[in-house]
Amino acid sequence: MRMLQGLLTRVEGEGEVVLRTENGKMVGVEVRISEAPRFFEYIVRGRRYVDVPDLVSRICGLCGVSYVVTACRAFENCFEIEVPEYEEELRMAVLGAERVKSHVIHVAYLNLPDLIGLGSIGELFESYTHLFQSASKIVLWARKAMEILGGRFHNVVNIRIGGVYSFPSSEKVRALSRDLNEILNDFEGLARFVLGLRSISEEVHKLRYMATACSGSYCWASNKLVLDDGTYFGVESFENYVLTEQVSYSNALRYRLVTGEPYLVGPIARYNNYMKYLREEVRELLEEFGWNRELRGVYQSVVARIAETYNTLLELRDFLSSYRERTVSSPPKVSRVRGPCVAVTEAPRGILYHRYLLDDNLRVRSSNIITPTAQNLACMEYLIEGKLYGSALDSKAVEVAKSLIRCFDPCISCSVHVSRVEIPAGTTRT
Amino acid sequence: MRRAAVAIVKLTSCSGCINEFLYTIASYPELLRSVSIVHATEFQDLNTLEDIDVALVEGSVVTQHQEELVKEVRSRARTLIAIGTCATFGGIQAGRVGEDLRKVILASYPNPDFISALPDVKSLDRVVKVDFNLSGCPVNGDALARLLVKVILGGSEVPIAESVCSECKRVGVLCVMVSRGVPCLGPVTLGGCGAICPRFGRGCYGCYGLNTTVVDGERLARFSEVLEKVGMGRGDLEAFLKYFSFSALTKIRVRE
Amino acid sequence: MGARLIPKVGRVVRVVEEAPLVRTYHIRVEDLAEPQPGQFNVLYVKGFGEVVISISNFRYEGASAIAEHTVRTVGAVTSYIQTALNVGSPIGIRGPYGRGWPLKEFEGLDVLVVGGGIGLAPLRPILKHISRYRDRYGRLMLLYGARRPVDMLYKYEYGEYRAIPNSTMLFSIDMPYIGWSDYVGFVTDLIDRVSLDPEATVAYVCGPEVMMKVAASKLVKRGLREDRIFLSLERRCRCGIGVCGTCQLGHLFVCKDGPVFSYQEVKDYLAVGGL
Amino acid sequence: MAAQLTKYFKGGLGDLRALFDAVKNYVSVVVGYRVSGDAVGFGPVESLESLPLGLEDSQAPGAYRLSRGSSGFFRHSHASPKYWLHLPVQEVFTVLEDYAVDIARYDTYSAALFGIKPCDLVSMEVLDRILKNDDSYWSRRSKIELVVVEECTVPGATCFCGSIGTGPSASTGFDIAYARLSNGIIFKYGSEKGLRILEKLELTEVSEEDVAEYERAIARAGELTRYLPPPSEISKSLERSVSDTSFWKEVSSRCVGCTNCNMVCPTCFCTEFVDQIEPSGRAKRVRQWFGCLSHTYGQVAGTHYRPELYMRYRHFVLHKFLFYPKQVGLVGCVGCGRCITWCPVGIDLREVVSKVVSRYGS
Ligand SMILES: Cc1cc2nc3c(=O)[nH]c(=O)nc-3n(C[C@H](O)[C@H](O)[C@H](O)COP(=O)(O)OP(=O)(O)OC[C@H]3O[C@@H](n4cnc5c(N)ncnc54)[C@H](O)[C@@H]3O)c2cc1C
Ligand code: SF4
Ligand code: SF4
Ligand code: SF4
Repeated sequence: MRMLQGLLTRVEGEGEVVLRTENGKMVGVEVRISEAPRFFEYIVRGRRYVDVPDLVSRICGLCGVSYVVTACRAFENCFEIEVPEYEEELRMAVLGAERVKSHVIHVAYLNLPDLIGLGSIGELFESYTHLFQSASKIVLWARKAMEILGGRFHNVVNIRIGGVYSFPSSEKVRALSRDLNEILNDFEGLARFVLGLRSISEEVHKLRYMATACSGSYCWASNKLVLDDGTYFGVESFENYVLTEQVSYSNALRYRLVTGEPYLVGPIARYNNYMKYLREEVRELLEEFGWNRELRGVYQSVVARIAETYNTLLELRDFLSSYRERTVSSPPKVSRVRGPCVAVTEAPRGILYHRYLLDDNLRVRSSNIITPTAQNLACMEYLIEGKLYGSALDSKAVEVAKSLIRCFDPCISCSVHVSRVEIPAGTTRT
Repeated sequence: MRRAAVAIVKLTSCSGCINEFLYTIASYPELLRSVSIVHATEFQDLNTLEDIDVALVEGSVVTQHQEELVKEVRSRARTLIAIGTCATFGGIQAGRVGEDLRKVILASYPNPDFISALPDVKSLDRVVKVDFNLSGCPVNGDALARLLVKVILGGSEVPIAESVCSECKRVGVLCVMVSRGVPCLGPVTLGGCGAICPRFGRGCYGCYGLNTTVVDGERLARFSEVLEKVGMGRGDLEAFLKYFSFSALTKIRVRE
Repeated sequence: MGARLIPKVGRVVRVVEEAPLVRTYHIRVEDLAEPQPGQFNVLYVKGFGEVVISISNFRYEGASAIAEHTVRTVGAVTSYIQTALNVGSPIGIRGPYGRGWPLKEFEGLDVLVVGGGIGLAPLRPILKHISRYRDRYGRLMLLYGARRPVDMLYKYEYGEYRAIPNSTMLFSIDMPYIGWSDYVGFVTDLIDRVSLDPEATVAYVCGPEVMMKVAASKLVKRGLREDRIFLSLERRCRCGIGVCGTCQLGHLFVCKDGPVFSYQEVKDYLAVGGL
Repeated sequence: MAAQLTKYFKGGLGDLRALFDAVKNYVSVVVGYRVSGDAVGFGPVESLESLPLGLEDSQAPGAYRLSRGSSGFFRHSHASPKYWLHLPVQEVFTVLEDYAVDIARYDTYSAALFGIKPCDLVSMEVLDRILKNDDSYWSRRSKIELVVVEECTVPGATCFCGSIGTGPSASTGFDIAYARLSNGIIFKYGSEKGLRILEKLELTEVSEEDVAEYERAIARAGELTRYLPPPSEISKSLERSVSDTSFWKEVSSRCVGCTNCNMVCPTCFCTEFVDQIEPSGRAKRVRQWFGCLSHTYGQVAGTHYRPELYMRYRHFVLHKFLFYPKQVGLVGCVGCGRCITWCPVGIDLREVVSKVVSRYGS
């Protein structure tokens, strides 16, 4: 048996894809997450529940807000805390700004080079300066938004269990709102460029998928989940619907449906569920490029990201333009909790699940955090195997595998909350 | 002018600080004309580790392999900058140091045999010589940009060490601890964030690390009594210090 | 009211390698007032910051001034100066600032100059001054020490100094060196090797603070008046004009009340560690 | 000076409003303790409502609380006139790509201070004398055309102006002062300008009883704030204490060098410079408040002149009571008590000074 390996680049965190061969033909694939484990489940043990959101935020450098929000919602669920409407809106705006940042970074800096045949961000800057600058402007705006609404670009500090710590000044929010109009122009330019690309593959992938469930809106946070076949269930039974598996070659746990099938979470799962709830402007834009339809394969997730980003920017526009500074509610007083504290939120890469068990002093006894990338790992292997099984193996095959993986925008640091780094010293050509 | 070769190296961390580097580039795209990124697996395919002018290293060292990697990077880099609290102090993953490793692994993984981990979590300066330590969880992107530009031009920054309180007062924020009795680690924490948490009406939890230019074990112990009075127990303080100031704690012990 | 913290832009016209990590920069700048010996300028390098550097020589060339600054590389700004500043480079400059060496007041007296290392830089104008107005002063004694022979500044000028009539020049290095035939040891030891007329001598001292303290107390022991011993002190100095506050030594601002102080003024402060 | 104040006026809250409006007409911006949200800062005040008239502060070492209620009496918050006169962060200049120097512009509008406390008034005099050469300070300072002081009849628990002689009443350097008494407000003038403004208001004559009550209230407040021996005694004792290392170590043992005392002190003026450069070559020089309790204070390349915290703490205290008098002829501490209140660990300057005096006094 021979193995051909490729270090995963242009993904967040460190991993490799390994193609196994027999007699020169591909027979299996391993997506190895070599990122060293960080053991967050252990780290939050013994901590006061109020401190948990700031700690788990550190799991992921791309979507920390999703962690903060999910942890808060988990405790709000089990303490039955009502979050005041305006505070919830503010939190969702921070989450939205993070989504814009994450999606645009992925689309422009990481995925676009694949679609137009470039190797890196530097090349992108050289050959598509204008596009690069538009994307950068959007990211910088999202950063500003996160800073004003949440405190900073990463590990935001303004979200707490039960609401927010403070409302930013109207003056600052107004400035943000003003800039957004220009940003929307930049975004449209980027969106049109991407949606118009012929290189987005029409390859069909038959996959199961899961998303949070809402009625009447594009869903980001809910206590219900839905499978592609219409199965609904509450977040408290999430762990009954998935199987956890651990493989020897990877530091990340991975998940399948109880049937053993891999399932997909993330932009495509959401998009196919909720595209009818996208704003009119978004649907019109998609229509123009023939994309206002169900997406058939993971290569098309870039379309979903564009759609979600646009939708989010428009929602942010409404939120910001009607924003008013208010006084914050006082932190909730809680005493006892019955049962586990659970919640799911749609992180940019898909559903993020948190479960905490508290002791009598309201300190964490145990926890389980299931990240979107971990849920997608089985899908990645399934798709690569489906595409390359039996084919002759060369470095091009590795490229094919890697670009498939990249479509998931995998977030490796978070999928392990750790890792083993496999960078051969010296040159790493992959 | 020759372009400066910049390497972005990730160890055990969340990539948040590397994203701050991306922000630096987004803010100053012209930087891409004066640097060439020779290594950055997060956003490019072709990566080498030769003749590095500036290495930005994120994350702490938790494996043998990482230790070798950083040494390799050090030997090839003219300037090595540790970015973020993981690289400068050990980071949140240090929260498990000193605990039974098997227990730690079992908290996250059903099958502990598949997971290998070392008992220690090291900040970079425990492994190699570091030219600049820029702490922060995440590192302050503006500060990173400022330093990076200076280093690329062949210079460095005039160092200033002060606490979060200095920044708090300069922005005119009401002290949350004195005026509301909210526990705040600002007085013993290195400035650099711009007093983000107090600005949002909450206490600092020390994510830029202990200001060891001033605080020793004795003073820390006295300070923990102040925190205790406003409701932060010693155990919680120690936990936060472990998450964000681990390597400093090996030098400074909170007195019993 | 002018904007006092704004530098004028000058240009480096000559760079002299003095010693390892020490260079003298000749800076041409329009419209700079003539300094007193012992005064300093504040040099600014774009984006990296300012440093306080003594004026080690000064002359006018037509309408523009040429100020010489001998800079030792130690920290952030001086390193950048070392790396990036060459002939032709622009540089910000403001000054002259501070209280220089009192020379006029002591005409007629013997002059003892004691320098250690980079400390010769602010003393150099005294040597130039005396050589120019030789008849106004009595004996000239220069005691200069450095770590190694190669660290000595202005070696190319020693001939010139020696040529000053009625002068003595003694040199020392810290550790023995092949080819070194002068004194080995502290520069302050040289004080014991010169004959002094305590009633008629003024001393100008600059070097590391410990060295200055030792020199001053030795001179006092030899009978010099405390108000005739002058030291050029150093503290963290940022603005140069007494507004940033970081250079305070007791109630004195090193930048505007000094850097030159009589020993009498500062001896109590210097005696307390960390004041 | 006091002899000059021959005339008092009396009025009520309505008259205070009229005074505010008169002052507002006089200048382009009125500056004072400004309520914003649940905090009090120092800055432009739009109307009487933005002044903390209905607030009461309670202060103790390391503790500060604000409460609402018209009966309350507000002394001050962490923010002194320093926030307006000596900006916490100020741009000095920008250097463009071609090395052209672009000087930061200072705004130039005429201003009045309204309602500032006597201690803060004196602190301005201290700053004036120390920052003689500071353009940026004077760009604002010289634009202050009118000063209205609120005297303290109900001092706070950390105030000790009576010990220094900087309060509770104002004696010089103001145009108008007022004091709130149980049955109204007493106004006095400190300059011709002030008198002219007061005369235009429809104030009543004061009775002898009013004056007596006013004087009693001030005297009582003066008593309440007299904790310490006279400043000259303090300086002498400090002078003798300087080399007592163990004493200074002991009194600073709880200090964590956070610099809050420096920042809130109305007379602490030290600044640091920060330089920035963009890849384009454009550079900026910024100046910001800097505390002598921070490690960097006294640090130079290769060595440190105040390496230990006790040395820097000692400098803070010596500077206020020993060095300031030599530098500017005034005690540098105005007895506002801010450094006591806002010290997160609650170190009490009065206690430290008392200890020095009891150990080293004559
Ligand atoms: C009156 C006076 C005259 C001087 N003359 C000379 C001279 O002729 N030649 C020479 O090489 N050096 C001289 N120095 C020392 C020189 O100012 C410092 O070496 C220089 O400021 C170090 O700057 P840096 O940026 O390299 O160091 P960093 O440590 O990076 O310093 C940061 C900043 O702190 C201040 N600083 C640091 N060290 C000193 C110091 N020793 N003294 C004052 N400020 C300091 C400066 O503002 C400097 O920009 C003089 C100092 C004083 C006070
Ligand atoms: S809020 Fe915290 S950081 Fe700010 S002054 Fe108070 S103690 Fe210091
Ligand atoms: S205030 Fe403290 S916890 Fe908050 S961002 Fe700053 S250093 Fe981190
Ligand atoms: S030293 Fe303290 S009491 Fe004195 S003026 Fe400053 S802050 Fe006020």
